[in-house]
Amino acid sequence: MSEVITPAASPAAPPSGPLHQRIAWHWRHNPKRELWLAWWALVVFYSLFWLMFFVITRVQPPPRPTADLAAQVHFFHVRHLGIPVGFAVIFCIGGMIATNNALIAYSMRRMSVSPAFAYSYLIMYSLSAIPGLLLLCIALIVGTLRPERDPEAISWLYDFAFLSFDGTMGVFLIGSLIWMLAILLDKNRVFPKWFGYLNLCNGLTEVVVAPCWIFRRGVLAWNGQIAWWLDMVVFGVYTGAFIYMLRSMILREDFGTGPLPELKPDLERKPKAGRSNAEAAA
Amino acid sequence: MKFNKRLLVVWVILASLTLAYLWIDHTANGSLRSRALITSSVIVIALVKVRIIFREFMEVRQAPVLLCRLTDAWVVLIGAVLLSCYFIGVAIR
Amino acid sequence: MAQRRTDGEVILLWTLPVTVIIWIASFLLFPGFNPPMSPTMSAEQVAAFYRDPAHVPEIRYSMIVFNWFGVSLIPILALIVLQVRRMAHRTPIFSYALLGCAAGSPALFLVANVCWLLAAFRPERSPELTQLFNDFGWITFTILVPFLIGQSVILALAIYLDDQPRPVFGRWVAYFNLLVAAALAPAAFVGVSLSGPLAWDGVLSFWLKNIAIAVWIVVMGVAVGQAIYRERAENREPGDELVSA
Amino acid sequence: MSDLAETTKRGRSVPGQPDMWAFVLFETLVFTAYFGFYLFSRARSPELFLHAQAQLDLRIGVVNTLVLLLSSWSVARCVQSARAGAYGPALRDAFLTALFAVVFLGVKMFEWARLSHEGNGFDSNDFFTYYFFLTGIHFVHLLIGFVVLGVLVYQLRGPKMRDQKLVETCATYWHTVDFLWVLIFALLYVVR
Repeated sequence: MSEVITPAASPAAPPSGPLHQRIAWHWRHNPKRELWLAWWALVVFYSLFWLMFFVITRVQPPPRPTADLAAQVHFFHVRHLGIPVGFAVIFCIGGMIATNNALIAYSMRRMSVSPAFAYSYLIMYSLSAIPGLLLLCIALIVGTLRPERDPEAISWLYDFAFLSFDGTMGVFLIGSLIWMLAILLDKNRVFPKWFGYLNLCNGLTEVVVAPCWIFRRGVLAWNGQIAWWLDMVVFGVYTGAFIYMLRSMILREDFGTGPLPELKPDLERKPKAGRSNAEAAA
Repeated sequence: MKFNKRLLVVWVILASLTLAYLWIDHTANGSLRSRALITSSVIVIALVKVRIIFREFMEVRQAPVLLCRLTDAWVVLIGAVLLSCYFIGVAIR
Repeated sequence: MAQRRTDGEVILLWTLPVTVIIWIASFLLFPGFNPPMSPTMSAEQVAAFYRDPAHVPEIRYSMIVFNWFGVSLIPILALIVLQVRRMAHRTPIFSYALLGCAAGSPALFLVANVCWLLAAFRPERSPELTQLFNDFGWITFTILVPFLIGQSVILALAIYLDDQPRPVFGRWVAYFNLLVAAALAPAAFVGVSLSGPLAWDGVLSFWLKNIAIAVWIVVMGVAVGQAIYRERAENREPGDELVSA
Repeated sequence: MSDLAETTKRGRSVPGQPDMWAFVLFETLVFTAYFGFYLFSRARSPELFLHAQAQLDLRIGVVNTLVLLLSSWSVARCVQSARAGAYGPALRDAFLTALFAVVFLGVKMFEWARLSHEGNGFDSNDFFTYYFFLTGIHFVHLLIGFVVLGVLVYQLRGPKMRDQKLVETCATYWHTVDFLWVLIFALLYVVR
């Protein structure tokens, strides 16, 4: 990063005033403000993601693949407002997920491994949103568009939506493995090794969802106890872990190229400063 | 390096526990019926084997007490989950 | 500091007017865009649209041209990314995020493009299926805004945090990008109704969104062009000193 | 040598990276959930499972279990040799481990071929869905295990490497594959 210019030294400590003043200070002076912005974009995106999918549109947990045509038409009918409005919010904020991928790619640039890891992850995940999310949204919006449409066509949209969502695993499988490999090879101690192994656990769940293309009922169907519920638990643990891990990486970041320093116990009050600064991002 | 007799003994025990399954299967054979007793004993034997692998092969025996407790707790946890899933399934059949 | 290699950037920049001309020409050629097809058309009307002998070649040729040139904005986005990397940032986060946004919109546009071409491939297909392709194409085309919104907002943040006496882009570019992002947002609500401003032929979802994209392309083309020429001029000066010394 | 002396000499330390133990325990939980779903649906429709299970050959399962236990024993010897600095025997044991694993994979694929030849596929019935799913996901873990063994051999070969911690980490992964199979074998072949 020869282009990275070190800004003039900023005052060491944030002022202790009202919240909005502290936020304003961090927005102007915090040397890690770019990282915090990306991290808060990530937190906001995942919160809204859960809210939209599980509460507003109610398309997750997924409906039964065995539903008959009438039930499938009914599925769209009861969500004729929730789906277009909820997914509209997803489409408005969906682009911000790029900052998440950028932050993860940055974590790999901070490691002692080749930049190829960061670039591979960035390229893979920059298209991941389409099979992972957007095709489902589009198919379900088209499904709600015309209630009078031929039920056979609505059924095709139903299958297309949920199979494109659950059944496209490659990006996430290989992406997790690349992040894992980078973490395990890293000598800069950016992340603990167990987090690398957790990437492997997440990657293996992507293998486990593949049978959703084969089964319409049972534990391996797209709404099955193993292929959906268990994998969702693992994904939830993984997401929580990586949000926390990225946060601690930012707290420890020293903008050097050597090992990332550990957080000193006497500086444990620092995270508070980091948190309030990052609120500016949200 | 002296040949480690202890590992050999461990393997022989694990192998004979595996062969015990043949005997269990033999006594249960002919009757294609589900039997809670067989299921429970099979699971318990498997967990005994798992614990031996933990203790001896994976050297938890010489590990800090915390890891000993943790692996033991896991063995108990697996057993509890498996048996309760089986018996709940039987009960609400 | 080692100088960045900039050969060829001007050529990439001047592909932009060509792209714009081709896009406008294809846009005008596609009969579905002028005026935009109404979402309230029945299946038979949609099928008749694709069966009209006058429309079929227009649909095919315009969409084939779009298929060729749909991705040709990416070089311009790459130039913007390189300008972002010149900014006074501590991390490459913003340039990574912009790169991550670059390919998303063309990929979604290709889905819409393929749907329209499919509908025109066998116009004798059942009207229900033609209508399904048409709906899928239009919804995808209208709703491909997330990456565009993302890149505008990220660019605005990057410009805003570019703390140096002579920033790469002026502050107004940041505000302009936020404005464009706001103008694109209503198109995400296209699924809410089949008529009115939010429908895919509506004032907000069609006209505002597409005009915003067009204005963004022109304004950002000028802004990045200025930045590139300024950088070249700055780079030439120390070089001349070296020669004279 | 006495166990106590050995322990006091080295002190009580976690074999391998504690991080790998976190993986082992987490992955074991995931498998426990798989097993739980299996036993639950098995108990709900016992006749179907019993009749389908009767098509499995217990002897193949026993042989495979013994083979995998042999591989686990080999890798345990490998760790002890490496600890004592005897890298030659350690390397031999590592290759022996891989050999047993290949035998296991061969037998496994033979069994799969035999079953699908008889018309028992992944989607034939609930029992075979679980059978192919559990053996398949274990197969994937075993394939990852070959990568792990590769790391192990790489460590033992290079005189500059020979990081005992890493050797133990690899062995811990291998034993995990082994004990997961012990559970899968018991649940698929013998449970009634």
